[in-house]
Amino acid sequence: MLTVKSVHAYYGGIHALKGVSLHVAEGEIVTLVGANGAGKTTMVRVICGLLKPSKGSIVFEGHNLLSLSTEKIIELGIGLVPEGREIFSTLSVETNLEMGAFLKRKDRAFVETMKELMFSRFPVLKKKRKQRAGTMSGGEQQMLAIARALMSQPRFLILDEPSLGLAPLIVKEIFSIIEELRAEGKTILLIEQNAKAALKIADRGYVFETGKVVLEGIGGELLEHREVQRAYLGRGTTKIWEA
Amino acid sequence: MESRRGKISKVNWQRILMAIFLIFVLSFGLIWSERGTDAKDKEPYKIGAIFSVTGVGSFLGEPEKKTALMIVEEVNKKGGINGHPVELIVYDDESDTTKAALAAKRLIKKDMVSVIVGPTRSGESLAVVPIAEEAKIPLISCAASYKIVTPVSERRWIFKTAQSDQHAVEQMYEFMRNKGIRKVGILSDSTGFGASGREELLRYAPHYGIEIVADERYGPKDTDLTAQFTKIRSLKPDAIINWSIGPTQILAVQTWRNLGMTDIPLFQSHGFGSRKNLEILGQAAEGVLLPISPVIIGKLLPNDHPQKKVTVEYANAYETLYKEPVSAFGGYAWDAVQLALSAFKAVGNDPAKIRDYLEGLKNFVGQSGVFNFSPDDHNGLTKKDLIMVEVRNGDWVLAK
Amino acid sequence: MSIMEEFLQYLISGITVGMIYVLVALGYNIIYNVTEVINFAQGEFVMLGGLCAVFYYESLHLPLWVAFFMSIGTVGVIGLIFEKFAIRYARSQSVLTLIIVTIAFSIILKGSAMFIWGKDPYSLPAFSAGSPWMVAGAAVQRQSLWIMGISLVIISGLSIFFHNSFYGKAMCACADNPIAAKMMGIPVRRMILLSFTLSAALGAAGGVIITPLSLMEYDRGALLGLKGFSVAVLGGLGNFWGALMAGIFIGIGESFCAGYISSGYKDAVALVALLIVLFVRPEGLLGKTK
Amino acid sequence: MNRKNLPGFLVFLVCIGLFPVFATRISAIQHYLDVMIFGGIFGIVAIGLSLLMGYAGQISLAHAAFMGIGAYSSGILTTHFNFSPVPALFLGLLITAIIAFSVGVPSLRLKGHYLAMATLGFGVIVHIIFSEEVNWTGGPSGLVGIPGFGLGDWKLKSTLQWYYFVWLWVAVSILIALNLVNSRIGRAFRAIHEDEKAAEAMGVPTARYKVQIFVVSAAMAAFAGSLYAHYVEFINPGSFDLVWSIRFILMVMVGGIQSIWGSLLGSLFLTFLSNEWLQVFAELEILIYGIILFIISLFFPDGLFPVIFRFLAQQLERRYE
Amino acid sequence: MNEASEIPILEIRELGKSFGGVEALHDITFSVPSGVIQSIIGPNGAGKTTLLNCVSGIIKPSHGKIYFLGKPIENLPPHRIATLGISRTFQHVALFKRMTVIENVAIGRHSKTRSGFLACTLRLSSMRREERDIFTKAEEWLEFVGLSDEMWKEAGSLPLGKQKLLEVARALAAEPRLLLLDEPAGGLNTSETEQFGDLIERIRNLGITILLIEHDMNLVMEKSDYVVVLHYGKLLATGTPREIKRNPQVIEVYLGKEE
Repeated sequence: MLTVKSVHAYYGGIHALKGVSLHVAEGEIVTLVGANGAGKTTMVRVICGLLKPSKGSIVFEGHNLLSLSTEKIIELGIGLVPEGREIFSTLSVETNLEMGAFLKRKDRAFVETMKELMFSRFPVLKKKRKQRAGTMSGGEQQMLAIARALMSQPRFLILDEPSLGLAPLIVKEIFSIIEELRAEGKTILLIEQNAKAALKIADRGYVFETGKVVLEGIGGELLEHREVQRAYLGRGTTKIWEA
Repeated sequence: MESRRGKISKVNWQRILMAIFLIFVLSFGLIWSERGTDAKDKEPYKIGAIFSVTGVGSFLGEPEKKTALMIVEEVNKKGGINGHPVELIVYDDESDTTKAALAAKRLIKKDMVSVIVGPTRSGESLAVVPIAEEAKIPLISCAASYKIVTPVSERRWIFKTAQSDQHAVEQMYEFMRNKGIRKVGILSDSTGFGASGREELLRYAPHYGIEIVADERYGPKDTDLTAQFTKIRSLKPDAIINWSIGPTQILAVQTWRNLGMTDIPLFQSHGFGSRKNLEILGQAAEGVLLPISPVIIGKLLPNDHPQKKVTVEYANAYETLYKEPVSAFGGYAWDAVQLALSAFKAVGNDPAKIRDYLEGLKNFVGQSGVFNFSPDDHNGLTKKDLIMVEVRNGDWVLAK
Repeated sequence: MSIMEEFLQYLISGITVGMIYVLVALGYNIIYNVTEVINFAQGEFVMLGGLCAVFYYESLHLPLWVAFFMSIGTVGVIGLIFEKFAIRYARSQSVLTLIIVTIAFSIILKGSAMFIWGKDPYSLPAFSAGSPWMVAGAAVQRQSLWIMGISLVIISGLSIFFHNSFYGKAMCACADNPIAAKMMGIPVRRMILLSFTLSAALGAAGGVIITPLSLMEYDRGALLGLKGFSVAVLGGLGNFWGALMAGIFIGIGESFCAGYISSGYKDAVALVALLIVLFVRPEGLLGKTK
Repeated sequence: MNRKNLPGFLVFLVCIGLFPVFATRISAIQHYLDVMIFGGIFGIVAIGLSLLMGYAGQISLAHAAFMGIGAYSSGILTTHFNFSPVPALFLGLLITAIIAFSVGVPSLRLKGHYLAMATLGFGVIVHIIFSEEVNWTGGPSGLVGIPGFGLGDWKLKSTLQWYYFVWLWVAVSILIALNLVNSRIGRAFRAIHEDEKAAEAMGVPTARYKVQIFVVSAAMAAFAGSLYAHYVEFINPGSFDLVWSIRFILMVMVGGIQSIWGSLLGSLFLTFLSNEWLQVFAELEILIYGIILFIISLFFPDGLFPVIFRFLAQQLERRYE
Repeated sequence: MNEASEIPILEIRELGKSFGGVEALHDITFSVPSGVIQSIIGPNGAGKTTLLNCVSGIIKPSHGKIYFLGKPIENLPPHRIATLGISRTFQHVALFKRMTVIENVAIGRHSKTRSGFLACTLRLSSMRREERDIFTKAEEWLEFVGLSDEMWKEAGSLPLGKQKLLEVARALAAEPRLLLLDEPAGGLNTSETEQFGDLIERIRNLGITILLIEHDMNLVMEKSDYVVVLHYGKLLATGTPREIKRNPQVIEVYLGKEE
């Protein structure tokens, strides 16, 4: 579905991606894990066209994404839950959802159905539909961000750090939602720091370190891999875990 | 340490400044070598002019510039004055005092004119006065304020051709006295013109037994005068006087009419005397009264009026050439330039002689009136040189 | 004329003037709603609106209402060009540059207007002819009613557009979080373009409807722009109904100042109000709750 | 004066000193001395504004108003209270400093557009006061009868004296500005311009410094205003309106927003441009001004002259190598 | 100067900060002994940078106390705190990009110098002396971090690694008692990070206490004397690196909970 080939990108003078290649097949959950600053979010920005890579190619269902603007890329059926949620904080919860369906705005009935669907999936949003989105708690905002991305019925969903800064209970909830989405047949690219949780539900995973993919493989296998632990707690620490 | 810091400056200032200095010196050398090449057979008589061709005062300065150019061209066509061609150098002060001052300096030092005509407006004229005084070059201003020529002891080189606001005020008040008008409300704008008119209106009211019941002001860019007119109406005056310049004098008439106040006669300043105003206002201006410069109503003047001939001639020439009606301001420039020309004819181009000639000049028939200068009066006009008119059917008629 | 009648007359003229300021303020609000840029050339759009209408009506002899819409369209296109060829590039520069670019543009508009129309004031006929209505002794000019009516229609329209229509809400989303808006597939650039076009067109509408009442000439823009900005800030940037309230408040304040205190200081009313708001609660104005 | 700036400053002094020697001998450019006097007066304002805008990064659309406050203080004190010009000038500076301080403290808490609008509003209010307080300011018709500059019996008379007098003060302004810029305080200004938060974290009291430079810059404008009033011997509100504030910004922008020499060159360039070289354009001048400002701000936001000089310097260096 | 002195250099007591209802810091209490390297770790969004901003005065805490050498500082403006002897670097490099490298360091000495407006405009001899001192010291600090060769370059033109070093030099120029480093190794490659580790030790050897936020666990674990772990605005654990590595709660936070 999505193929990324040896992409190089610079972000604020930093060589953030140093020849990254990865692919996502239809119906898969693929996760990108790695420490802060490893280049995961840069990867997302490059896929969405917010950052143009200096080298490499990105193809989504036969469309070359490098030549498309963000709007056009989204139109291909990609939904995005950005890092840090990035909700429209001064607008109401309902308006936030509507904005998610901006590309389908001509079909009012569709927007209304989707809205109701989201309200039934996330009851908390229904309760606060008229509230300014910025006044909600972090977990609720994350729900809103996911719901907003789902409004346009994307076939391919990118979740960037959905558990960031959330309480463990809510993280659990978020992950169960992701599993539900997979059951519905959506293709998902999940970017996570919470490696254990992410690799557990993922079909495959890529481990990023300083702008490179250092490891790739089946989710469960990677979880056991020492390299993953190293990527998170540093080289020296592995010894301690062994001890 | 210091020298190393020098390395980082991207621009080598020292070198550049040296280069500039060199260019400087060289260019002066060039100009120097060009000197002395401008010897001519018959030295032209030079008139400098400063008009507000652009900026807020442009509707005054433009007809002035056109008039001055027209006159000088005519004179030169006829062979100049005493065989000397006349050269007119016009600078635009853009209605800005600094520019007016610099234009005057340039006229005096670079162009070496014998006499300066203008500036158009009072503010610029006042800025140029000390310069002309210091350089001892006669200045014939086209602006209204009496401050330009008073006190004459400190304004020996300064003359002006526009009727003073005082004349317009006195003529207006005399007309009112004859009509039995006792109480007036006045409106003025916050420009130099409005402020000066207001001063004179307040000053002369007691002389004519007139009581000022309202004294309202507004800005030159105001979009609505309803409040001021309402206030005046509440004070029940016998007449309203509006003293302003630019769009607000049109706005005043519109407001007066729209508020249904036409039972109280509206007097405007002599600045309203432009046909463009009548065109914009159409029917709304019916009944407005104002003192007007003879130049505009040349055709209405009785045949025995001394100014009949010059005003009609000027109006014909100007209107044929520029396809637009004459204005009082063009008349001021006509007077100023003709005064300068008559001085050239009589005494040549020595500034001091021109000054003395002008100061002694009597019965000079101009567009704005008949000038009688004296060592105490550098304007030479009286209130008789303005004529009260009324707007009837979109045209001026003599007011009775 | 009784004190009450006088009071009423000030009130009416204040509201009329206030409405004009509101129309200018709306222009600031629209652009602010989408980009958070403040356009110093806003007042010049008003001036251009009036003068373009004069051109279409007087020189091309089009009917007044056609001239009205043509003028709005013309100025809207100017706003569009301004955004597309200047603001778009300046936005990446410092705020200082952005301010100076808009000031420069206002000078260009003013200079061009002077070049094209000269310095004379121009007038348009009132939208409906007739003598003023007398309401309890105070005169209400017919054009004043037009001004109030059109302003109210525009404010309601804008309010509905920004709060109820999909496209309008998307425009607000662009100001709130442009990156997220992009990620939702909202064409942010086009929205910004639209906001400039709309605000220029609105300014022009204001210009056309006030010309019959107060004439229009090339250098009218700056002061109107400044007062419109004061109104926009007083009403809360981006808030349409706030602008309406503030506009009426300032208009009446000016009218009363002219009537009861000093007509010369009338222009200071809006500016003093602006400074007080900026000085006393800048956080309240600038701090966006995110 | 540190050693880096010394040669430039000396060349400047020589140029300024020698200019009249040429100018007075050539009738075609004799009046350039007068243009230079105005250019110098505006240059002082521009240098002050460059300190504020280019170095400390704060915009002001009120500098013409500050110049006006200086001019009117001098004018009113000398005409209404019979002050001699020198004490009037210093009292004017004090008045301006107090006003600038009280406006600066609340204004400089604002940023960007809001600061611009606040200073703009203040400038317009000052202009209204100049026009309205007729008894003191002479109102829109202007204030006449301001004496020339002098102390006791000694008076500045000829253009030449004025020229040297004004340019002496321009030199002093440059000296002060260059010294300030090349000091810990000047570096702190630039730090504020680039990153206020980081500057604060380095121990720079940003709020205080911004107000201080605002006051200094306003006082320089007021000083220039005072010189202007005594030189022209007449002032009216039209010389201190918004158009002039924009002109001063343009001078700084043309010359290079972060350059003391540049602002002076910019003010000279524009004064000559509008009084000498652009006379042919008359009607179009304002339009040309607008276009110049537009192009500079869009394409050379750091100023026009620095770009040109950098280019020239590169060419020179290439030639030498 | 290596041993910790009696009073802690920095003491934080029940510090809390909330942004519009969201609690970023919740009753944090810990102290930093003099002369140590202490690290703050925790996942993204744990409130580390907020804590650092509170200490340096850039944001005001909602409640709680911060003592620097026994003096409360939570209500002081940042420039006063800097003058007292706390310097910092920023997560996203906050250099004065258009100024030269040495000028950046010179600004770091702002709080150590006194020349006022008058002295500066008149270039009094005291000011000139101070100016010489500023630049001598600035050069020394540049040499200390190894940037002597870049002195005359524009700060913005340096590669990120050198920018990070420059930020440290600028902070050191103020001769602080306490140095706050916010993710100094972020975006650096492995060898650069190792160099940075050496630098941090050299700074500590000068007697300067260091409070470090860092994601690179090697760096944290190798260099720190003490580690503080934050999680969702709460203090999760404090201790020596050894203790922290064995702490099951910390492991859970970093690798996720085992179900």
